Amino acid sequence: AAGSASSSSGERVEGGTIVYAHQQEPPCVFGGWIEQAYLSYQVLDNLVSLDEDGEVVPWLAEEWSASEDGLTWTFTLQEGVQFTDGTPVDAEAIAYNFDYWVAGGNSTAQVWLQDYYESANAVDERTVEIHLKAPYPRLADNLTQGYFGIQSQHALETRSDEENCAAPIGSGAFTVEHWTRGQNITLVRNDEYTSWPANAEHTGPAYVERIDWRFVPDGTTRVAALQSGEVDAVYDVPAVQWQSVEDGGFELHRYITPGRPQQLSFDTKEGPFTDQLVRQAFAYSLDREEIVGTIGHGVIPWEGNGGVSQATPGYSEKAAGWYSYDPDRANELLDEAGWTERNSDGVRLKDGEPLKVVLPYGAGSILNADGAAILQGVKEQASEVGFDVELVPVPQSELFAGAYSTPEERDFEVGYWTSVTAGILYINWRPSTEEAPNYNNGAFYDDPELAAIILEANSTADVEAQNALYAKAQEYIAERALAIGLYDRLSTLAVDPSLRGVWQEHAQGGPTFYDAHFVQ
Amino acid sequence: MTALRPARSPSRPSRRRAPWSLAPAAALVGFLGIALVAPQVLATHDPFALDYAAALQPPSLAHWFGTDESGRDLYSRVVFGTRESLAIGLGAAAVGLAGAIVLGALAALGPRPVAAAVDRLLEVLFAFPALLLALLLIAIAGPSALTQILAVGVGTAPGYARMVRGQILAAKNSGYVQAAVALGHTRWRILRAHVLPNALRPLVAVFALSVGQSIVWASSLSFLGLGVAPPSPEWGALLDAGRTYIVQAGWLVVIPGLVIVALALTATTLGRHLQAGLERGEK
Amino acid sequence: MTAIDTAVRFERAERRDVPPAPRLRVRGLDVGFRVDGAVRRIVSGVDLDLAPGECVAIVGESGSGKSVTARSLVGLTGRGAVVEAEELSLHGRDVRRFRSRDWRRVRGREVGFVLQDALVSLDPLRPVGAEIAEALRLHGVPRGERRARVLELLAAVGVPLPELRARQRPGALSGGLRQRALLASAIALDPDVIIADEPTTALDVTVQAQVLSLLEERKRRGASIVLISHDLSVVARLADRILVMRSGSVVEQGPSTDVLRNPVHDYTRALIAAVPSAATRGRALSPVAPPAAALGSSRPAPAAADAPVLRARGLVKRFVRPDGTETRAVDGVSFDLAPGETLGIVGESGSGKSTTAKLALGLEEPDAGTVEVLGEPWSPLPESRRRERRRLISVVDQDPLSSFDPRWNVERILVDALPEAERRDAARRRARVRELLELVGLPEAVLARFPLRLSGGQRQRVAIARALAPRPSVIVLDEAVSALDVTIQAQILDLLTALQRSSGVAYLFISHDLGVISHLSDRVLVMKDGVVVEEGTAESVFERPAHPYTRELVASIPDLPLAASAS
Amino acid sequence: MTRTSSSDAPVVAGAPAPAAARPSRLRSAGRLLAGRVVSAVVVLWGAATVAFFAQQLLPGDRATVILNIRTGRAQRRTPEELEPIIAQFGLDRSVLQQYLDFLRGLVVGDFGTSYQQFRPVTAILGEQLAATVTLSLVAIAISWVLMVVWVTLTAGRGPRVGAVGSGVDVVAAGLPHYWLGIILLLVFALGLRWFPVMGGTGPAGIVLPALTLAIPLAGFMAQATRTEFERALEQPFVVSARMRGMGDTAVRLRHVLRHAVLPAVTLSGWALGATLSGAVVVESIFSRPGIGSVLVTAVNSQDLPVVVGVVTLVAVVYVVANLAVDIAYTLIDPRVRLS
Ligand SMILES: Nc1ncnc2c1ncn2[C@@H]1O[C@H](COP(=O)(O)OP(=O)(O)OP(=O)(O)O)[C@@H](O)[C@H]1O
Ligand SMILES: Nc1ncnc2c1ncn2[C@@H]1O[C@H](COP(=O)(O)OP(=O)(O)OP(=O)(O)O)[C@@H](O)[C@H]1O
Ligand SMILES: [Mg+2]
Ligand SMILES: [Mg+2]
Repeated sequence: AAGSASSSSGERVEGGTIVYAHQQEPPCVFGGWIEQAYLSYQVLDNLVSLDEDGEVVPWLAEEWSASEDGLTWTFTLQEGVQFTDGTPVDAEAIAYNFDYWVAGGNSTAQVWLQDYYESANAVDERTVEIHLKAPYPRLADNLTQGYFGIQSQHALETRSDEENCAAPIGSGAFTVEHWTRGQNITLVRNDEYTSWPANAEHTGPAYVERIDWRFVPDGTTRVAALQSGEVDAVYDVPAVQWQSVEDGGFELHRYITPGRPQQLSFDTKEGPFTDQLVRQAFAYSLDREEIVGTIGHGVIPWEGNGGVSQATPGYSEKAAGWYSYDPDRANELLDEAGWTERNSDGVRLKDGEPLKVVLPYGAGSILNADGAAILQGVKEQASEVGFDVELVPVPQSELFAGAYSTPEERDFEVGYWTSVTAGILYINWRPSTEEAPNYNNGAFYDDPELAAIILEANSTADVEAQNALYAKAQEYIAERALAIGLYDRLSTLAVDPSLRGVWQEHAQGGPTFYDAHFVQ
Repeated sequence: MTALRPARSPSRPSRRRAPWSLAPAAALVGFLGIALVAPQVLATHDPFALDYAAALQPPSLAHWFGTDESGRDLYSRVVFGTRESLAIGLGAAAVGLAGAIVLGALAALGPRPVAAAVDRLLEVLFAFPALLLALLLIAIAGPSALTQILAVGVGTAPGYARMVRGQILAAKNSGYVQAAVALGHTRWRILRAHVLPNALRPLVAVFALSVGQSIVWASSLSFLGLGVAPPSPEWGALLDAGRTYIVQAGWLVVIPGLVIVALALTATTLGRHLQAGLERGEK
Repeated sequence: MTAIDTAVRFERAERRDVPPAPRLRVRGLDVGFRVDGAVRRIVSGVDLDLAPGECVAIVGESGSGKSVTARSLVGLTGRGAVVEAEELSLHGRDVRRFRSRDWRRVRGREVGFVLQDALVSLDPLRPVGAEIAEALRLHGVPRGERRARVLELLAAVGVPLPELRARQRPGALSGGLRQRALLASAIALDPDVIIADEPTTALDVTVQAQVLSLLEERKRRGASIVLISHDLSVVARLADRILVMRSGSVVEQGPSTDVLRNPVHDYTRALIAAVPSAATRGRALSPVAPPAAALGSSRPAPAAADAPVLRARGLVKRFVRPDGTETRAVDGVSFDLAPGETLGIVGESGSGKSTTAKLALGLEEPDAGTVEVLGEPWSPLPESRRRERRRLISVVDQDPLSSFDPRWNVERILVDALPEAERRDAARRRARVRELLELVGLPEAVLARFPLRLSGGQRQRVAIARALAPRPSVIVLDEAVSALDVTIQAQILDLLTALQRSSGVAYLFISHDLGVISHLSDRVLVMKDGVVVEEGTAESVFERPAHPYTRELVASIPDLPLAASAS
Repeated sequence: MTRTSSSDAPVVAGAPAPAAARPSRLRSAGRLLAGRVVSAVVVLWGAATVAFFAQQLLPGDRATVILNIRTGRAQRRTPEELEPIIAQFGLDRSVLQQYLDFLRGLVVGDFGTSYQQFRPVTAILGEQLAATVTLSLVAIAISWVLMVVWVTLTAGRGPRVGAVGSGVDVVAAGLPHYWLGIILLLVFALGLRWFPVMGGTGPAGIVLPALTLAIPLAGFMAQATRTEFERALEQPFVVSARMRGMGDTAVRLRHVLRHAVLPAVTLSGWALGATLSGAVVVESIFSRPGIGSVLVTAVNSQDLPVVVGVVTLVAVVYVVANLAVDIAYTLIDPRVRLS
């Protein structure tokens, strides 16, 4: 495959099948998992798209605007667009999709919208109005994520769950042809495609005939398959193989996912981390840059910010740099917090109780192997200053069953959350109340002050001012060491040189094959 | 005693020389014994100490088995992993055999309805792939060394239980039991003096075989990410962790795998020799 | 294929021209086996000539090297064998230089071999017809002719219904049929040398007679036969010359009548004397005196008029076979066994002898009929009530090895059989164990040994000692000497006689061997298909058999032209 | 002669009148078959029941699990969120009721609907079964070839060859699937590029996964076969075939092998189940679809209906395989009858 780069003349070849190896198979093509967002992005069109510079650009919606009070959004649709089942993409259908998401049709879309969304209604054929409970000036940005793909109302209403799960009907560049569970999904070109996003490189139907979207969980296998020419593109290149893939002449794409980075949130309700000093000590005890640098082989960027990743608008450098590696400081803080004794294993004690903290993590689901290795570094370094970190890999089944979800069971939460904006802070830090519990608040940190900052930011229309508020929230989190960043989640893509025009969409980093084509 | 030469006994006592195949096995057993009791004697490094500067180094004089992604010395980790790996293997074999003895004895000796029920149960359990039983158990109890022991033990018990049942039945129908009945011994005495000892004696060898098997099984679970928590150097976990680096650092997979295979082989070899010894009637 | 055919034909033509030299000529045959690196000599210095139409018999006790010698003649001595000979020729060709290809051409075509373990010498998974056809196939008989040849051969060896039998597997055939089918496969290509290793062991007398006449028939047709047997009466009927082997060497050889009538070597004499028969009753078979203890303090034998120690009335036992059919293994058997008496039960295989023994022992419950021991009910009792009286009736099995717990040494086996009181008292226990050993003539050294490490004779002695331990009134012996060598058998039979004399124990003695039965029994029961067809004193039954079956049995006993010297 | 032991064969002492006790062959065959079916049903019912109750023991609230699976997020849920799920799956009913419903479903071949895929379990399994069964059968076939060739070549050839032969058996049998798979992948797909890395279901793609399953199985079967082979080689009927002029290779192939493979035939029935276990690992290493990956995914996400379905399916496979083994056994060794 290495040689093919030089031998190719660059002439575009019509048609062909892209064999693409993805890492995880979702249960449905459309849904709240990121895997689903990636997939449905090929099949469904969104109202709007995010371009390279983070600007929202037209897609199904030609133009849009928010009302003065920010409570009503009006989207005007392109003309003459049809779903692949022949029904029109009209305002009615858009409004229906909003209601469908919020009712649970897409769990992630639901989480984003539920606290702001009021209703949607079709004004005329091409105009749809979205009514909000509170202003949300970054609404359009959020709608660029794959979770907000528009489906045929007719299909949703008349077809079974099973059918919509396996082959949702949208107006996208491809349609689902066949799903061989456990192996692959084939997507076939929509020859009638008219509704490409404004940031696409070409117009008209997609170049390639088919996409063979395979599921290959093992990273080594994916890379090997790429190198042996069995596949044309792979997702998620293991950091350790990055260099060799690059040396092999493959095109590498790296996308730092905006939103919440891979971070540790401390349990502020129960256990040693209720004490801010202890949290801070923990943060100081780590040389995260070294750990991530080694395990990530320079590919995975380390992240100091516990609120949002460096790719997120409104990212605060200050919050990121709050804690550097300073074991002396960590020791001082722990002494100050009363953890003065140490037992024979070097674990600090207070009133005879060891400084033991439980760190459960979704092994293989939320954290990949690199992430697990990084946590081992965390455990080892924290032990230097007297923490006894118990790593608990939790299988997905237990996570789904709600294991380690209460303050009593754990002292950390680890995980990420993709998002186009820093609005994610609201989801992660909104106080949990009796009537409106927020199980996404992994630190169990119910602080009206922090919530107020974030809420204000959410509703601030001016980008500068909004970002300043978001930054303030991040610093608030950093100062109190409520969460510390570890590393940024990446979407990586390696593409054979014979395949051109593959790009990572800018909302979540998924591969986009609309512009992809083979060259001679 | 007679003028004629007495008939030669069928099996001449063979010379008590350990066969060559036992030598490496014995050496490995010795090594593992030390690793079990005092790993620090054998280890060259702290098995948990990170040394990021020395990450992913191939085997060398300084690091006999190379280093892992965090610069930990693989050899020392293997040595320190012995305790957990062996404990899991031994524990699982013990659980499996204990369960097998209880079930097998019930199936062979229990009152008719009980025996029939246990018989069926064994067949049902046998129909389960062992790994599935293990997966279920881990799903119920969560992954840990203890669950792994139970899971592997429970997974292997039905197979052994069938064997135990067969052994007991064979002993029960043997000539010496009939002879004991003819001598007027009580059922209980016959059971205790003849049936159980003869039926269970081969299990010594089976136990050794089972330890090897169990370690392999348990490491399979670790490999599926359902084993002990990192950074434990349990061998299966080492393998699982090394999988990511297989292309760049093959030793991380090959060496722990070899260790597991070597141990399984040793256990098998020892088990076979025990078996053969028992069959020859040596004590 | 054709090339080989012509070559062979040429050889045969050539053979016809040479004078009738011995078909087989052996000089100084040494055979050893490599065991653990060292060579263990098994056969040394055997000479043998086999003239056309001659039958040479090799006799000798078990393990003397008979089979090894025979197998060396066809180059299949076995793994690890080292065969050396000054001369070893077949039809004048030196076979020492044969390569496996040459051997393959010779085996089956020039030499037919009937293996010792006849009952398992046919592949149990294949129809016997296929086995015979295989011999034909291997030596180039075209496919079309084979079937007819197979049926012809089966008919020739006297297998009735050859069409049916050819399709059946060995398991479906009786021992006699199997033996004949094996013979058919060995003579399929009409070899002029037949080597038959114990062709009649494990066969009922009637079948044995049939097989022997078959071999006689071949001999008459000019085949040379090497016959191996430990049974002198078989040898007497067929052999022209006899080789007596002992420990791998030939100790005596000569024309068969000479060897049998005037044995020169002590060993040959002992061998001949050891053959039990009606004529030997009351006489010791073995030159070795039975243990003194057994003969000592001779109690007067109780009169036969005493109340029977064992009484069976109308015993019936049915079995349902796996295929659902039913057999009456024992069908209305009644007998009395007086104190100090020996009741022999004889009959062909499957006639219900062992089942009768088990019913008597209370190891099986009869479907009808009763057993009484010492005048008290036995068979209808539940096991728990029988238990304390079990010491009255003991058993000695054909296969003592499997009746011993392999984990126990001799001492433990014997102690286990002692009555409770003796077992508890260490001193009495030791004394009694020693006494038992003395009774059966075993050295004390065997106490520490495990059954696997005992010889067959020793094992049987231990089994007898165990049977004696509870001082029983009756001992049931089911084929107790059938697996033993003649000489060992003789010792055991002498021992049994002596023990009965000294202790007055009664024997229920089961055997298919008429010689043994007539040697030992006071009275005889002849069984066929579960029914007692004839009963009476040994003399009356063997000398004046009334039932046709008994007559057939007695008629087929081969006689041994007994040596006058055997006194 | 051999003693007929009193409890090996099903002996009914004191059976009724002989006339009644002589049923026609057909009838006894029918009875055997009926017995087979009954015991198969018992096994199936038992396996499904065990799976059902094992899953009942799983931690966590079922409705939460279902919702979490569907949304792909692991978190606690409010009662309002859970209510529709509870209603949809009838989770408010008693366990017994659920069990009875479950059994009713089993009888009509309805395993319910996957929590995760919204599809009938039968459809999911139907799709995946072929891949796994193909893999298993190919693996068993390969292992037979490997085993037969290896044993025939090395068994009974003297101590040195024998030691090598049985040594290889033991090593092969002891190789863990996951490790062997990775090594094969590393050498033959990544290194030598002889086989595709992710073969999918094509013929080239099945070689390495099948080998991964086959090599340990071959070693395992070879151990049993070798013992029998060497025992059979010593059998008089083998010597007797030699005495007829048969060559060594012919003796091995025509006589000995047939006797020696009997234990391996028995093992093969068991192996079909065991390769399913292996398939879990192998399918993950070689990125193959199949029951194994369905199972892991289902257990991993507590997709109860799918798990129970897989278990029952495996039990069916086991029952069918054992029936096949019995038939094969009687074909090879007509002495044994179905019992
Ligand atoms: N393949 C072999 N390897 C080692 N020793 C052997 C082998 N075959 C036979 N022997 C030994 O050679 C001796 C003679 O055996 P052989 O079979 O010739 O005795 P036999 O006279 O035929 O006895 P039997 O009457 O019991 O058949 C025995 O001690 C036996 O153990
Ligand atoms: N437990 C049993 N189950 C079924 N059939 C049996 C059983 N025991 C004996 N038989 C059958 O009963 C018949 C008589 O058997 P038995 O063992 O008493 O014969 P035998 O005269 O001792 O024969 P052998 O001389 O071969 O020992 C045989 O047909 C046998 O197959
Ligand atoms: Mg012999
Ligand atoms: Mg008998």
